[in-house]
Amino acid sequence: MSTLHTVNKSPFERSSLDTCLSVVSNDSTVLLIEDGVAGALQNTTASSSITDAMGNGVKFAVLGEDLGARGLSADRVMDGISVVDYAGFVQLAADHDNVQSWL
Amino acid sequence: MSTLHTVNKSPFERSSLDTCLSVVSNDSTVLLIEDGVAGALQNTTASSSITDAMGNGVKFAVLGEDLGARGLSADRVMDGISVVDYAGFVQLAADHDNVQSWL
Amino acid sequence: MKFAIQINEGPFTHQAADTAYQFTKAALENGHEIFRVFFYHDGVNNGTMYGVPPIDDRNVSAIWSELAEKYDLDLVVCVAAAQRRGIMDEDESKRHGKGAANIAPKFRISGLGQLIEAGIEADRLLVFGD
Amino acid sequence: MKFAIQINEGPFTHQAADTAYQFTKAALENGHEIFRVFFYHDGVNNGTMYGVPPIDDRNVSAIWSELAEKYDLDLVVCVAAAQRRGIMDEDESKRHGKGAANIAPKFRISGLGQLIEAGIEADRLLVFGD
Amino acid sequence: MSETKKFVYMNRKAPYGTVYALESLEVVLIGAAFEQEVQLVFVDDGVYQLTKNQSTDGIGMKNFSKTYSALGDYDVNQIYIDEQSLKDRGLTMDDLQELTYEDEDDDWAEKSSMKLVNREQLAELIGNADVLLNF
Amino acid sequence: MSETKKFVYMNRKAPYGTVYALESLEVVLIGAAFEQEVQLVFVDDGVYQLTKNQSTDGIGMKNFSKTYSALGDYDVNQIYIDEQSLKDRGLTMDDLQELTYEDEDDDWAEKSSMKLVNREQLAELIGNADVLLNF
Repeated sequence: MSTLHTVNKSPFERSSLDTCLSVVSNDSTVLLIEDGVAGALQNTTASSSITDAMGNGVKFAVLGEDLGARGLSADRVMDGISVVDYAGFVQLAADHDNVQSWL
Repeated sequence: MSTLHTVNKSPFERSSLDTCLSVVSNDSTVLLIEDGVAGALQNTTASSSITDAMGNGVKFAVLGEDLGARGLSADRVMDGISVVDYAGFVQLAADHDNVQSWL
Repeated sequence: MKFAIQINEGPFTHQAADTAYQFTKAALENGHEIFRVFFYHDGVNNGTMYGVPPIDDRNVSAIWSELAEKYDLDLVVCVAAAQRRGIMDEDESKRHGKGAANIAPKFRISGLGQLIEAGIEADRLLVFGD
Repeated sequence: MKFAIQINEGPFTHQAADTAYQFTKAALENGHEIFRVFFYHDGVNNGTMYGVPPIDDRNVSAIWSELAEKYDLDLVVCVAAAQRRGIMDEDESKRHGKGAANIAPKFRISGLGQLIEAGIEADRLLVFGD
Repeated sequence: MSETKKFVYMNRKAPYGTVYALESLEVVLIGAAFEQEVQLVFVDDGVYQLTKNQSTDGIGMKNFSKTYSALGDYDVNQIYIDEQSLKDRGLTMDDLQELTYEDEDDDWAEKSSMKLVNREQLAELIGNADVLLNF
Repeated sequence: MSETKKFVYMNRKAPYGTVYALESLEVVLIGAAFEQEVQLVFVDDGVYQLTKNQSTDGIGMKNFSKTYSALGDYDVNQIYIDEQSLKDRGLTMDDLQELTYEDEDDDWAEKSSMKLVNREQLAELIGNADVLLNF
């Protein structure tokens, strides 16, 4: 079964992205939302662990509305992370078998 | 001037203790309260940074009532961290010139 | 597809209720069904009708009430969590001798079983929180 | 010594209000003065009188009211934060056409200036939050 | 109700600092009546929920740690503890209370409900869940 | 009021994910009327409060980022940005809006209110505060 993992907290403040990445499997997607979108930017202290997970086949997405609210433009997002809107979030939830929210 | 720093979050979940330790000066005290008391235990991933700060002259205290609530006994606390009660917390706040709460 | 939504935080302080609202709205607009929205922990505070936010900001309780009106949503506030935090309907308010009900339109108070039932009946349960 | 206390979180969900209460009580019992307790952000939710927690647990609002009664504490709820979240006194409730006041005994609603004044007048300001 | 689902409760927060642990437990107890499959995972700061000798008199809050030991009576006996989380926090299984159940298929023998898991096993638990409850 | 105190506002949280940034700003604006010394520190995720081009239409929340540019008019012009926090987050000063004030002692010349600080300077700001406000 494939899981949609949502991470809503900044990886610079909380360890939830770290724990998420330690259990995510290669048929799953990690969606960054709310303050979690900060982790999607290029050249941060979180970038290398995301790159490593991508190398293992994990897919990544980030919620565009939350990026925009924080003044972070989509062209700053790491290669390989797709930008989705709320409808895309709904579609991701439908396309995976279950949803794990890393609150 | 000397500062009382309070940290109320687990160092395993949040980065607030890290930031606190990066700015704490040697005339100051770090008091661990609430979920922050977890950082006071021996042999954790937070121990070495606390030991380093102690080496620089920073004083440490932990709130005994919060340790007890979480089933963590005082004899598990790192050497050099003093266990205080709420009255001791009040005294620490009075003995320092200001209080920085790392919320 | 049938979604169930759980909301753990109150209005304004955390974005959780806003994100859940946007998700729910997008799901409905894309032809999905929302089996139930369950408000737990501080999430019960979304069910107050006493909030008067600044007029240039959104009113979180009110937009939930409106969405529920439009799509006939089932908005359930957990009774145990609500009692701790002071959210009351007519019945609860009388039973505890408080001044008045403060629950917002289209919200109803019920038990935790409603959350489990939502987990069983929906195809996906999503949790929004801190 | 004269302390001022700021509380940023509501009852039950975070320990902040409990820790602030224990600190305040210990300060008073040790001969210190509490200039003011200021409730901000979700902290305003400590000021509801509608809460009915389980009888085997503490009632956070009620223990604040009792401590205030005993020591004549000044418990101030921020008006702007309270309006967003639905905490009302008689005046606010009439002004906004809501059912009734829900503010707990010994709490009063006032402006943010009361927090700044507390910072100026007290020897130490302590903030309790998430 | 048409089918049996696997409910996985992800407990990731310490007790008392926030109310999530207590209110999560209330869901587990209510949920037990619905005859679904139930698994509890304790990971990250969630492992503190199960420490022995919790004493809340000093903080004035209700001590709910005894309630965990009743889970076996509610047929909640699949309890998974993340090994790495314990280690990072300087804890071992000896620091946790023992949770047991009586196995009706084995002449009501008392057995441990707790199992130590690594991250690979944790990934499987998440992957196999029908409903993931997070607080 | 007997004396002038130094109020230091420690802004450590991102905007919109939580309300702390907005409600902190409301305190700063009210506090400006009290003629105390005011310093604002942006550290950790607090640096996101000052990013340019915030657009909240998509999330349905009020955009309050413009309010920061009014701080100069309230004589709030000591604004400190933690360099390390920017760097960890892949940001530079170019990503932040420019906050300025008009210096009445220098023929109302427009000057920057913002100063980049390292952790040593941050320690000094904390140490010299009379009142530290955290949200």
